[in-house]
Amino acid sequence: MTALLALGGVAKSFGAVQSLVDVTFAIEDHGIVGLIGPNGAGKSTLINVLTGVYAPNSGTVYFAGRDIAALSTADRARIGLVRTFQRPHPILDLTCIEGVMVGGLCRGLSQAEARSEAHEKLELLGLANVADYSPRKLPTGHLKLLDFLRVLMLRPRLVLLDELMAGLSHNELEVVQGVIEQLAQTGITFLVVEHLMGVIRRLSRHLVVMDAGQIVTEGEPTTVIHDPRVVAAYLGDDVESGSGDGASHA
Amino acid sequence: MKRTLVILVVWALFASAGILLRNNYLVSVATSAAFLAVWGQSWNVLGGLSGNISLGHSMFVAIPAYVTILLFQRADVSPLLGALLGIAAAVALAAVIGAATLRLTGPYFSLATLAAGAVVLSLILHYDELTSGPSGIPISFAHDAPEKLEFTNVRAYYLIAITLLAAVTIFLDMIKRSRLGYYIAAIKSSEAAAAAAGVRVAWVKVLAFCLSAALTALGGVFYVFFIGFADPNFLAGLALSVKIALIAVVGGTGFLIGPIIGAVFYESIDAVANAYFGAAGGWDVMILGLSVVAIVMTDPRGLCFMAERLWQAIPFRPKVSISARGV
Amino acid sequence: FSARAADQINIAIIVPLSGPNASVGEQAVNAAKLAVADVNDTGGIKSMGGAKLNLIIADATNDPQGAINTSERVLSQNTVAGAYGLALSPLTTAALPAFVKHHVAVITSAISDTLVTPNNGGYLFQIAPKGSAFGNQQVEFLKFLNATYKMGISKAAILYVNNPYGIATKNGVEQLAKNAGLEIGLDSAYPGDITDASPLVSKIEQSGAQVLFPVSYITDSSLILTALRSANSHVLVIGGGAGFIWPPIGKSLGDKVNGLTSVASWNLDSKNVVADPKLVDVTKRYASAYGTFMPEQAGEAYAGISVLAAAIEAAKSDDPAKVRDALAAIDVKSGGGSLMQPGEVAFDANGANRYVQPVMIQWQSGIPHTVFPESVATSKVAKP
Amino acid sequence: MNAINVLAQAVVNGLLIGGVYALVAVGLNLMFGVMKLVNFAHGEFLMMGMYVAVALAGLALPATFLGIYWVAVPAMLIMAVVGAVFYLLLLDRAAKFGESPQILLTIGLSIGGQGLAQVLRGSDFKLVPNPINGAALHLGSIYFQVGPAISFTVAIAVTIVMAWILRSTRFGKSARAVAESVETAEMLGIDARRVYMITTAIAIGLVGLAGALVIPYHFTFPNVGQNFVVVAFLAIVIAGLGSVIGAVFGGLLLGVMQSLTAAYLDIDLSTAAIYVLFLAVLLLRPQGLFSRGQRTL
Amino acid sequence: MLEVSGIRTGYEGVEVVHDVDLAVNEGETVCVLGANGAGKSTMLRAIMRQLPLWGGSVRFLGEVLTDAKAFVPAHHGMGYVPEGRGMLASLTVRENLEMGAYPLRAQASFAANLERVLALFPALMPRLEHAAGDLSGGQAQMLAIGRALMGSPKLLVLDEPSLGLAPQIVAQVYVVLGQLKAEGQAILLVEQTVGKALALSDRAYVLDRGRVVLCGRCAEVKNDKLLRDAYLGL
Ligand SMILES: Nc1ncnc2c1ncn2[C@@H]1O[C@H](COP(=O)(O)OP(=O)(O)OP(=O)(O)O)[C@@H](O)[C@H]1O
Ligand SMILES: Nc1ncnc2c1ncn2[C@@H]1O[C@H](COP(=O)(O)OP(=O)(O)OP(=O)(O)O)[C@@H](O)[C@H]1O
Ligand SMILES: [Mg+2]
Ligand SMILES: [Mg+2]
Repeated sequence: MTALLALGGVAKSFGAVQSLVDVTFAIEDHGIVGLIGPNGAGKSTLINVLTGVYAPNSGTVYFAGRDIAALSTADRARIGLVRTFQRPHPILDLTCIEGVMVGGLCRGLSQAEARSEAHEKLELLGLANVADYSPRKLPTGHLKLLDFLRVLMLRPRLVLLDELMAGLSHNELEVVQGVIEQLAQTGITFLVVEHLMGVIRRLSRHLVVMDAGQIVTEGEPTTVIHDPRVVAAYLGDDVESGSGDGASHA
Repeated sequence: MKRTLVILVVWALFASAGILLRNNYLVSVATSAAFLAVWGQSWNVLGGLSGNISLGHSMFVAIPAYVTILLFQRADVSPLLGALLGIAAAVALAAVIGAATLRLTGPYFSLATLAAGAVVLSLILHYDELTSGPSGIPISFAHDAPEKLEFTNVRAYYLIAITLLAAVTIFLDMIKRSRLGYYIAAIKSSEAAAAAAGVRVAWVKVLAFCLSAALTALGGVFYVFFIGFADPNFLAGLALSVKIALIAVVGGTGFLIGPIIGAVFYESIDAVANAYFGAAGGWDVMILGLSVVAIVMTDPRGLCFMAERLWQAIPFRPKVSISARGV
Repeated sequence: FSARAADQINIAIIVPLSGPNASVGEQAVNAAKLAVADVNDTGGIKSMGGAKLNLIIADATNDPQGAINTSERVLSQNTVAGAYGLALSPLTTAALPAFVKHHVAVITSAISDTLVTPNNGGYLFQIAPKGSAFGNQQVEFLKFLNATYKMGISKAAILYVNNPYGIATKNGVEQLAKNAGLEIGLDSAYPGDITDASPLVSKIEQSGAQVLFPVSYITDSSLILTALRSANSHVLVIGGGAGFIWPPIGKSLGDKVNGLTSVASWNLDSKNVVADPKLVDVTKRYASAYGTFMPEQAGEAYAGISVLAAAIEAAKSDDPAKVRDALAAIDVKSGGGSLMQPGEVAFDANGANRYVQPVMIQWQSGIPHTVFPESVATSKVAKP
Repeated sequence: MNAINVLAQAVVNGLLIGGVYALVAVGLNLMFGVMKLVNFAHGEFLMMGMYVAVALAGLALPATFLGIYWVAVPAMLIMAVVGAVFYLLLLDRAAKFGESPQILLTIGLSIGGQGLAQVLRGSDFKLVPNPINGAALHLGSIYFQVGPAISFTVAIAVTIVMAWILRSTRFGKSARAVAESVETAEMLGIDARRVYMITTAIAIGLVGLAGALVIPYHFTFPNVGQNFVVVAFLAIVIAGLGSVIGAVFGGLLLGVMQSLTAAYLDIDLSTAAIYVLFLAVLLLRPQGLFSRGQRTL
Repeated sequence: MLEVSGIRTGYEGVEVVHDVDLAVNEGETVCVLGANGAGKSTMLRAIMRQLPLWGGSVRFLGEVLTDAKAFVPAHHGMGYVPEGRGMLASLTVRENLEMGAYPLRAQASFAANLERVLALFPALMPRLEHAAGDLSGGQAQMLAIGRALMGSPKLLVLDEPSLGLAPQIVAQVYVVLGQLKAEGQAILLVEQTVGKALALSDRAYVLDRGRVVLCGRCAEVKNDKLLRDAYLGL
């Protein structure tokens, strides 16, 4: 079968800064792929390129066997390639539930349908109680979850999570990870960018490591994590716990 | 739905009031206020919903007005048909400007629209063979001809104006609750988030701009027959653009009735100041301007918020919201 | 409002009193007050038992909507025998229907030809010369200069501010200059809000024109004159009225203004004025009351109000319709109305002033002097 | 005049009047840069500065060559004080509430200010007779109008000084920090309101200076502000809101554009032309020529 | 040195922090733990005078800051790393660091501090002249901490410093915090990732829905039954 997502020699630079040097890798359908790398490795940039926020200087991006270079961010989202943001992007003029509904409306749902589905989604993450609040009243952690739910409303095929779980407390981590695994069962593929090694270890079936705008190595998580290059470049002496120690017991 | 009903009732009240009112002067002031309010509402599709403050909306008043009159006087196309063409022209222009100013927000957008408006004006002034330039085009008629939008009784225009106003208000309320309303709100907060959720940002923005232009144009066509004279420096001038934005904001963006309150406030201050201080020279203008300043100082968010605060101050008030909050 | 003492007759002056044209309006109001006072001091309207005039002053603002609303207010809240004003043709055009509807006649100082046409409803009377007549006078004057001073000027430049006043005046010049066999080297409008005239001057220089007919308001006329001086231009300037004859230009240029010539719709020392000590006295009193010589807008207003008074006198009534008919029939040969050159005022079927012709003035010792045509001139032209 | 001269003269004229626009724009852009406030009343502050200068010039020396310029510094200082008061009385409160209240406030002031000026000083046009008006330096066949030339020179000087202040002084740096984020700046120990007040004072002071430099060759009247300020607005957007250097560049660019259109296309279109140029720049570089885009994600 | 007693605050009339008492002594490291939305950041912002106090008082080194403006604490020597980093986006990284030393009391040791920060976060070195807004999430976090240190603060207040940092960097940060502590630097630390925080700190407070539900020496806190399963998941 063709890979769900396939990148060929993707490069992106901002003036002097080479954020992505040459990224080539593929994501097969189904499952959860982890993406780790030092700060400034290019993870977010990669997500921005995949979702059409930045046009790559060179390289190709295929999604579901189709070259999506020409598609706008919105159209990529509509064909099932969605993302969340490292910094949350709440929709301040709408209530939490309305903000989530937007995704559904774009999928063509009626307002009633969108509302009820959005409500289910909120319950999924235990946010139902804030459904009718303004997002202004939510802590940053929860705002990211709203972004997450909003794009879930599109029935995506591939979800790119940019540090979704950073700043969540232990219990919330448990819930969110549960949901992600559950969704993965239903056939949604995830690319999980996190610095919380606990999360990475628990979720990822396949692990990709970036550094300085390049893929350093990828493969089966436990082996990758003990790869000396990764230890040197990323984990430091911290292999076992990782900074996500709050969540690292799994 | 309930709100639509309220609007219709209020409309009926004002309609009958206008018909019964003997004083022509008050009626014509009320009419200009109503037209102003129509434009304020139309402006709000942009300024209120998407937070983009346009300072060039008078071009959407002038263009349909000119198209209609010129087609009528030069090619005697019926104003009714001409109006449609005029509105179409305004929308077309809006589409172009909208598409061009897509990437602009905040003051960049405001000043871009200001500039666009200025270009339209100087073109109208310059190509005087076509537009008869700064001299403008008088529309003189002696007797009624509804099919030509010509009425000798101001009340006709008054009724047209408040009907438009009611229609536009209801329409705006619907947009707010529509799919489009959600999209615009999303874009207002974060284009990135909207796009990520599948909202076709560019398309929605242009659409909003065109809607706003179309509604403004609708008012413009009738208005020019009301004042009976197409004066470019007035119809396409910066002053009118600013006035439109001003009354919408003075009323309080975020309120469905904001522009209406704003228009009534502005026109009445203007009328009173002109009546009692006009002879003194300058006083009327000063009072008008400073009263706007006074409002910002008492509540920067505008009259409706002020009213709401007063309302909340009343100890045993009935549990109804006096104003459709949240456009 | 409208309750009025029987011995009092309302007349209204509706002119811009705020915004960019306020000073035009103020000059008119100043003179109108003077005129009303003079009528009332000399026994009021005798045919009505010496009823006194009551002047209602209103701000026409700067936009048509404002002019309409103000007129509506004044006319529907008072019984007005007649009105004067609106000064600018857009305001006049816009407000006219209101006057027609209320059957109140209005005398205006706005000059455009389009105002005095059969379809003005018969309630508009233009006391000032038609815009097109200005050109005629300027060109005649140029011929006269050519003749008397052998200037041999054959090439002209026309610059006009792009507003109704500018266009109305410029059209005349264009036509007659061509007819008079003048070559037009430059003929261009310019925006009224220019902040620098040197580009215009370069254009004039390039065109090789020997005479310039500028139609300008106050700031732009000043900018043009100073820019010409900066460029050491020797082009002869024959101003198109307005800016070139208003007091501020004289004040600001000091003695550099002397020699400047311009057309004017009225001037304070034309023959008809000088001939009548009462009128000379009027100009003196204006000067002492308001600190400047009596300018064109003021002269017209004084004459206009006086003519209106005369019409009421003739109508023996303050019923506006009757006053209107009296105005249509009137022929003023003396009194305040004769302040307007050539000393006689009567209106034709379209409400245009039958007798009036613009005059040519030249600034001499800081004041405009009437130098042309001979019929009204009181001073000799100094070679510009 | 031969073609070269025509061009040269047109450029000179453009640059000189551009200098005036620039001088007006600098303050405007300073306020926007630091306070994110588009001051629609800026033109009326120019008008006020002109009236102040005219009043001062009435006191002494207008008749001597350059004598009239003694009013520049006092006018600037007086207007700076006016600016500070303007902030404390009005802006301090309105600034908190984002774009529309500020637009409301400044537009209200703009309208009211024109009325006020007419009430206080009358509607007539004031220009103190002085030798600068109409004086010019002739180099070959090119001439420089003295008045505009002086404002031009001052504009350049002022810009250099302002740029230096913003880049290198303690105040300048704190101003830039506040411009970026009030909360962060205060967290770092900067008193944002003080920065705002000083900024407003400087901006209004500068426009006062502009006024003083204009009165020798331009009439003063209640609506005079509009003639200059609209172009100044375009200038700062072309430049990129907030960039002081840019403001001057924008002013000059528009001045030259205006005079070139007049010289080669059509005088009547010279206004339209600068708007078109403005739109063109905006579409190609929405953030303006002198400022760069920011990472948003 | 920092005494916070009975402070109450919130947003738009909604009280989020209900009379919280908290103290940091000279040279002490104190951490505040709690679930997402517990009010930790809100409490810090109130202490840093960014939010109005609805009640209670804040004293620092004897100075009463209860009614102080937001720019005052910095001058008394409180260095703050806010949630969300508070980058001065269009200023360069270097200028951000310079602004960190804005209080006059910090100017003297400017050079030394700069050296120390760059040694601490070498990743910033190559980006010194770039706009801070372009930094990656983690780079920005480093800059925020570095900037706070530039003010040579008497009390260092950090809101989730490890948020978004690569494990290696997190480790580094805690090493540094350790060093600072050793040098006698007083630290007030808010963290989600409990383990390291408790390891570093002398005392800990646990916040739940805006109330202090537990405080004490870290050892005790670690072993508190309720806490282990409720928040820490140790
Ligand atoms: N818009 C931009 N302009 C300039 N430089 C940029 C821009 N976006 C990213 N960069 C640079 O590209 C590099 C990669 O940034 P990116 O945000 O992708 O890193 P990251 O892997 O997401 O790091 P982190 O884990 O800290 O979020 C960084 O050095 C960053 O400074
Ligand atoms: N700007 C705001 N406006 C209104 N309410 C807010 C705002 N910020 C936070 N809140 C409310 O205050 C509560 C506490 O938020 P705060 O950010 O202090 O929690 P926290 O403990 O820092 O959570 P986190 O671990 O995500 O940082 C939130 O649950 C939210 O309801
Ligand atoms: Mg990232
Ligand atoms: Mg927090």
